[in-house]
Amino acid sequence: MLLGKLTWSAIPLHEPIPLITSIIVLAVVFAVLGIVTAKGWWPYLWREWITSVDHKRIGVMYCVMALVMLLRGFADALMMRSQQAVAFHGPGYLPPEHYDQIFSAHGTIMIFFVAMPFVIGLMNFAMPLQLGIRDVAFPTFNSVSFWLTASGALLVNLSLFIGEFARTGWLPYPPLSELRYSPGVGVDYYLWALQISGIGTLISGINLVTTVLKMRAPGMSYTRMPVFCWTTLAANLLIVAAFPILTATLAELLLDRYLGFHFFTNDGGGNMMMFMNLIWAWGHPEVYILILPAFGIFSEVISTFSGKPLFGYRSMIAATMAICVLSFMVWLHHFFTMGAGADVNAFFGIATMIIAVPTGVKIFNWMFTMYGGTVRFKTPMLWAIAFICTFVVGGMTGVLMAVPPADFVLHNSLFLVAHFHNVIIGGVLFGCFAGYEYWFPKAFGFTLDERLGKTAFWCWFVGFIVAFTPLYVVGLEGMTRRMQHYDVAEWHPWLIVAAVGAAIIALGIAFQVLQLIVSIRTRDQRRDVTGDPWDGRTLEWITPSPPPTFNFPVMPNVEGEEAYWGLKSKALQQQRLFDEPAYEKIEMPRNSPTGFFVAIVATFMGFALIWHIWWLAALEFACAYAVFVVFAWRDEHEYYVPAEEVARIDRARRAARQQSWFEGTSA
Amino acid sequence: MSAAAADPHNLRQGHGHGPRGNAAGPDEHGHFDKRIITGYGFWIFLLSDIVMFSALFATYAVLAHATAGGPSGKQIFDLQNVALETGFLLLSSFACGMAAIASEQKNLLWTEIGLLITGLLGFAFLVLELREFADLIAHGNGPTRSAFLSAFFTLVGCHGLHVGCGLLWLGTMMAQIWAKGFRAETVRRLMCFNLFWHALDIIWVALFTIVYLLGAGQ
Amino acid sequence: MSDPHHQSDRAPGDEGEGQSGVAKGILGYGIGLVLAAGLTIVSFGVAAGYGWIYQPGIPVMLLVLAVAQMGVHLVFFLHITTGPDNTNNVLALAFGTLIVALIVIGSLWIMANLNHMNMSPGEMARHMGGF
Amino acid sequence: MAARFPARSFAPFGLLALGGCSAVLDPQGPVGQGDRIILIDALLIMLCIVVPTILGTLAFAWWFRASNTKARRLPEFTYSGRVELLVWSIPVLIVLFLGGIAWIGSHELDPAKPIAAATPGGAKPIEVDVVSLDWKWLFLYPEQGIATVNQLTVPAGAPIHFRITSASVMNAFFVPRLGSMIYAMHGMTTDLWLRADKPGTYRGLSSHYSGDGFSDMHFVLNAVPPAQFGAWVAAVKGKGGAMDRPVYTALSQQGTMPPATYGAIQPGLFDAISSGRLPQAPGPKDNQNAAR
Ligand code: HEA
Ligand code: HEA
Ligand code: CUA
Ligand SMILES: [Cu+2]
Repeated sequence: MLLGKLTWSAIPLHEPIPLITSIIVLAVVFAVLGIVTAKGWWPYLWREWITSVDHKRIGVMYCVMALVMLLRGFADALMMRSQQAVAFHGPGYLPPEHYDQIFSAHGTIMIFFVAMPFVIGLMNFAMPLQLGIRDVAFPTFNSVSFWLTASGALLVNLSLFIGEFARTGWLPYPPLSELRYSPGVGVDYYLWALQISGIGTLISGINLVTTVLKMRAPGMSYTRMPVFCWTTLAANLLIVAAFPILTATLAELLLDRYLGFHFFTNDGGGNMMMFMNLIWAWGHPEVYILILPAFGIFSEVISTFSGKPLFGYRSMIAATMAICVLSFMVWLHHFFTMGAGADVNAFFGIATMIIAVPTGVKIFNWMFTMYGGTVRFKTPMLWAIAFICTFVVGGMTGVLMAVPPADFVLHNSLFLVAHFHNVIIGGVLFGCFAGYEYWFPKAFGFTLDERLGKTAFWCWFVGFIVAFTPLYVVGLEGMTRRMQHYDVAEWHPWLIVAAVGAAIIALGIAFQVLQLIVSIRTRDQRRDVTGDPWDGRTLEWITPSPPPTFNFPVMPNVEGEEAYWGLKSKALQQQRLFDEPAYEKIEMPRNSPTGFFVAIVATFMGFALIWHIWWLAALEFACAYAVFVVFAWRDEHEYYVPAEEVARIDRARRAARQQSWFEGTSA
Repeated sequence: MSAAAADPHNLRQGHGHGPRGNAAGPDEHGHFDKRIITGYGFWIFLLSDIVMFSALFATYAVLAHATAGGPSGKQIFDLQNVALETGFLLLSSFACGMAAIASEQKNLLWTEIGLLITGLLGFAFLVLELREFADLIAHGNGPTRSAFLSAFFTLVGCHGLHVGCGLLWLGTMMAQIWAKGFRAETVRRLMCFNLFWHALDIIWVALFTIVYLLGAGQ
Repeated sequence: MSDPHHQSDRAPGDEGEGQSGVAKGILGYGIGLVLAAGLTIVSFGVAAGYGWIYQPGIPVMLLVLAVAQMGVHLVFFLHITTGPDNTNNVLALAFGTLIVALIVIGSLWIMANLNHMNMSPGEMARHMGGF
Repeated sequence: MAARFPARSFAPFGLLALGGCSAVLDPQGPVGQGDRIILIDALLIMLCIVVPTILGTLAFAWWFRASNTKARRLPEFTYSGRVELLVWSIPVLIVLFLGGIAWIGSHELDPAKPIAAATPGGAKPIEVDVVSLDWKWLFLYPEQGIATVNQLTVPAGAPIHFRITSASVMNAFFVPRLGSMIYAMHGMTTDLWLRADKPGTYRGLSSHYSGDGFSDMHFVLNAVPPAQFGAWVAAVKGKGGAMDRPVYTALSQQGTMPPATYGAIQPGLFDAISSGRLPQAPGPKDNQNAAR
């Protein structure tokens, strides 16, 4: 067969909801493509973004992808909340085979294509700036990482129009995910999308670890790095150590499904419990991959807006690294109810709780950073304070479920769902939003509207509480997750409240979108000329906003913690800028389309494998090898930014600083 | 030494070699030693690869007894064949080291010879492995026979796949050195290849011990 | 000028004194080869069970030999040593080893326990009678 | 539901009072009571630290706001040995306590650990073999020689020993008001001991997603006075019907169904299912589409 399993019936022509969604999404996509074409933006996009190997551009692209996918994930969330609000004693409006795809897609998209890209994007953007360097260790691979992630996201979203998505939950437990019980292409979409984006993530992890360990500005010793760089290091070490496990596990499931192997099947001696074991050996570290960068962002934000260095810097580092190692010793807490013996359950329960200690240390250190500070309630700071208040509750319920007997009644309940949204939204997402507001001026050269930002924040905060507190209650009332309908009267009112909460969140999102639009339109009044809009303390604020491609005209020489704060204080004290350095030409890596081509090959290969279009798969394997040979054969060309250009850019920055620091118009 | 101290604005310039408290420092032009960075990045990659193998090893260890009525390791492993494979791989590693030494001396001929021998030995290894696989499948003991065989084929096959990819890479390297000589970036890639090849040998040690030797003794 | 940063750190796989003699390099690999070959031969010999070794101790012996041989490879082929210039490489290796150990030991412990606890009665009978 | 247990009155979520009878917090058997008391203890001890943390955060942020002229600024206050000690030791102490509970609780409330009858020398344990099917629950009473689907009748006060397996995908057997859940897995048997102290009707469900029909995979557990149990068994027997291989095979097709009873069972059926000797359930009908 030329098209493998692909036939017209794969297109949901007969099912109104997916069909309408598909049409709307396609319309938007084509509209965007049309506008880009009409305005003739393609060359610009190609030159400045698609082939860019600049860590700042790549970071921004990661974040944009995360925000777009966030909208998709939220659409799913709204559907689930409204379904559960109406599906009391009745089928609701979503039949099970759709509802099951929706929660699976929601979880998958939110974790892999929202939270991951968002934190990776922010790390990519900010970490090299904070370290005082010009780019990451492997700029071209950085672009490859991004495009592979995008390829995975594309495949997941393609399943909306062509075929179906997995109906197994965001982690496809066998035997449900085996061929016998999931004969469709849904699980294959899931598996190939994650394998592809997982490779991207792994490469990114290697890249960022190497960057932090090997490429710091002179004098930037480990104990002078901003905490965000530390958490970046820890999170990427976790990526490097955990994602290979995911790759191996999914590969085993793929072999089961494609070649009839017996890793997790019911027959042939397969052992399904092995899947739970392996997937959580990745899955638990994964949640710390998400939260650690957020912890780093909060450290920066709280210190900046309290006008104080971070309290207990060394404690923070110790806590970060402790979490990094401990996270690999707790994974069994996701299957206390699988029948392990009491010793095993108790061991892993206690190991889990121990993580509360370093996390608590962090929380208290943030509190004491504010103590004695001068707290400015800018939007990022609001997210940070709200984070502490919500995350401690989510953490507490996590620790509660780490007590095995308590988990015996809470496992898989909506209490669990409330726990992880509590830590993921209140922790990861709030962190990403704080980072977004905090670094936006750095990335684009103008600030975001504070008033709308604060309105959005309040909607989010209130909406979040209204949406998820009821889930704790229904969880205690014995409501299990992933219910398409139910007939227990006690649950119904709470689920209506939860739906209202989701609607309030939607309002918050609307304000966020509005904030972006308004800020772009009024950008001329909100230019950040000094490059230091928040009175920052770390090196990213030393460069202009947006930073030049090479970040720093001359490598900063670091003499203590809070590198920039030291310089700034000294300059302010002496009431003059330091002497102009001697500018020299700067060597920078060239743009490369490698990442983009790799992603195209990967997408087609994934699609071919999903639909069993073997000739296409073979072709793409050949293409992949060709891309590799070309890449391996390339000569590494750098280009030079001439010294005059460097001087011009830096002089402009110095003039702006001079103006704002010593000639009145303070920032 | 005192470049930094003499540099009040803390933005380095000129050509002093300042103190570097840590090894990460770039030189005064903001250059980092690419050889070290590339090597380190690749080292991290290898470690992640080893973690992946560890997941496969764990699976194998768990499923080793799940023979579902099919043959056990003892019945199908041919230690002589494995010994031969081990010998090939070890010598290949050695040859690879020789190529590395030759390349440090910028000796094109010996580098190529070393790499060629590396490749031939690796190829011989692969042939033996494939023969073993083909033999098993022909006797109905393919990977679909039992969970044990699934795990066996996957673990050993994954190593074999790495060797195969290594051979493809090796060919590219040889052609490249031949065509372009010893450029900095080619030498860096050669170093990475070296690391890769030696790492495969390490994994093989774990493999022949845990899968074959321990399996045959069961 | 003693060029500090070129020495203060080393890529994995790079040999000690940089561009030292060919002979020294070959010697290093040669020693590695001999040691590795020796360990391999002993391993196979032990496994072949010529009765040299206390039978139930064989698995332990084999594992120790394997660890030793991996060490030989690391030192003589990959040139990972404990020198100060190698700290980062060794730390990464230590982290990797720790993770591998946690995953393998943890999985085996968990799975053995689960298999034991959740075994079906019928299965149990087969298991008892089996190996 | 009357608040019979004093602990309930300090149920941490004041909200819960509104929630009518909240299953997990209003258990009707010793296992659930153990689970609940541990849950509440752990929650309370953590609230002791979490609530002050939240209040403290808000207080610090508010007091040290930039516009407060009365606040004392300490821009150099970045380290204090005493504070460090405090922030490490408080969580450590709590975790020590919780860890103790977790260790003891895991052992005491191990699902596989047999429990005693409600009264000393009281009713002797009854055996129930549970099979999760797509998407229904099959209960086999080996001692009584009867079987039921989606309904479970047990004598109140007697310990019940469940042996649980699955004919196809994973599920979890859970009766919230009796306590601990446990997974049902093909080819494996998990053990669970529960007891219902009072006669009553309790909701049971699968608490592990198992496919499209999952939402309907619930059952009722009737705890009847011990005296009535025998009568119920006799009635079921009288109604006839047998759970044998053909009936079981039909049952293992995907689909949901109303409660049913069977007056006889084929001996060894559960062992045949749980050891994997009987073929696994077939899964979706359109399996052919999945041609390799
Ligand atoms: C990162 C992870 C993440 C996030 C952010 C969310 C966010 C939300 N989730 Fe989700 N959820 C999961 C991860 C996540 N979830 C996972 C892993 C599961 C399990 C899946 C499974 O069962 O397999 C799950 C399951 C899950 C369920 C299923 C419960 C069940 O099993 O019965 C529900 C039910 O309503 C739900 C609701 C919501 C809601 C209302 C939100 C809302 O908070 C949504 C919030 C909205 C957004 C996050 C987008 C808003 C922001 C923007 C669009 C940016 C605006 C633009 C600019 C700034 C320019 N989630
Ligand atoms: C970013 C994501 C994130 C984070 C940070 C966490 C953090 C934690 N999680 Fe969570 N968790 C998830 C995401 C996350 N989790 C997800 C997605 C799932 C479900 C997956 C699925 O099944 O689909 C899950 C499921 C999950 C379970 C499984 C439940 C079950 O399936 O039955 C457990 C059980 O132990 C658990 C525990 C914990 C603990 C102890 C922490 C700790 O790290 C929390 C530590 C923090 C604090 C404790 C608060 C601050 C501390 C103090 C103020 C100090 C004083 C306090 C004490 C000493 C208690 N989590
Ligand atoms: Cu020495 Cu540069
Ligand atoms: Cu976890």
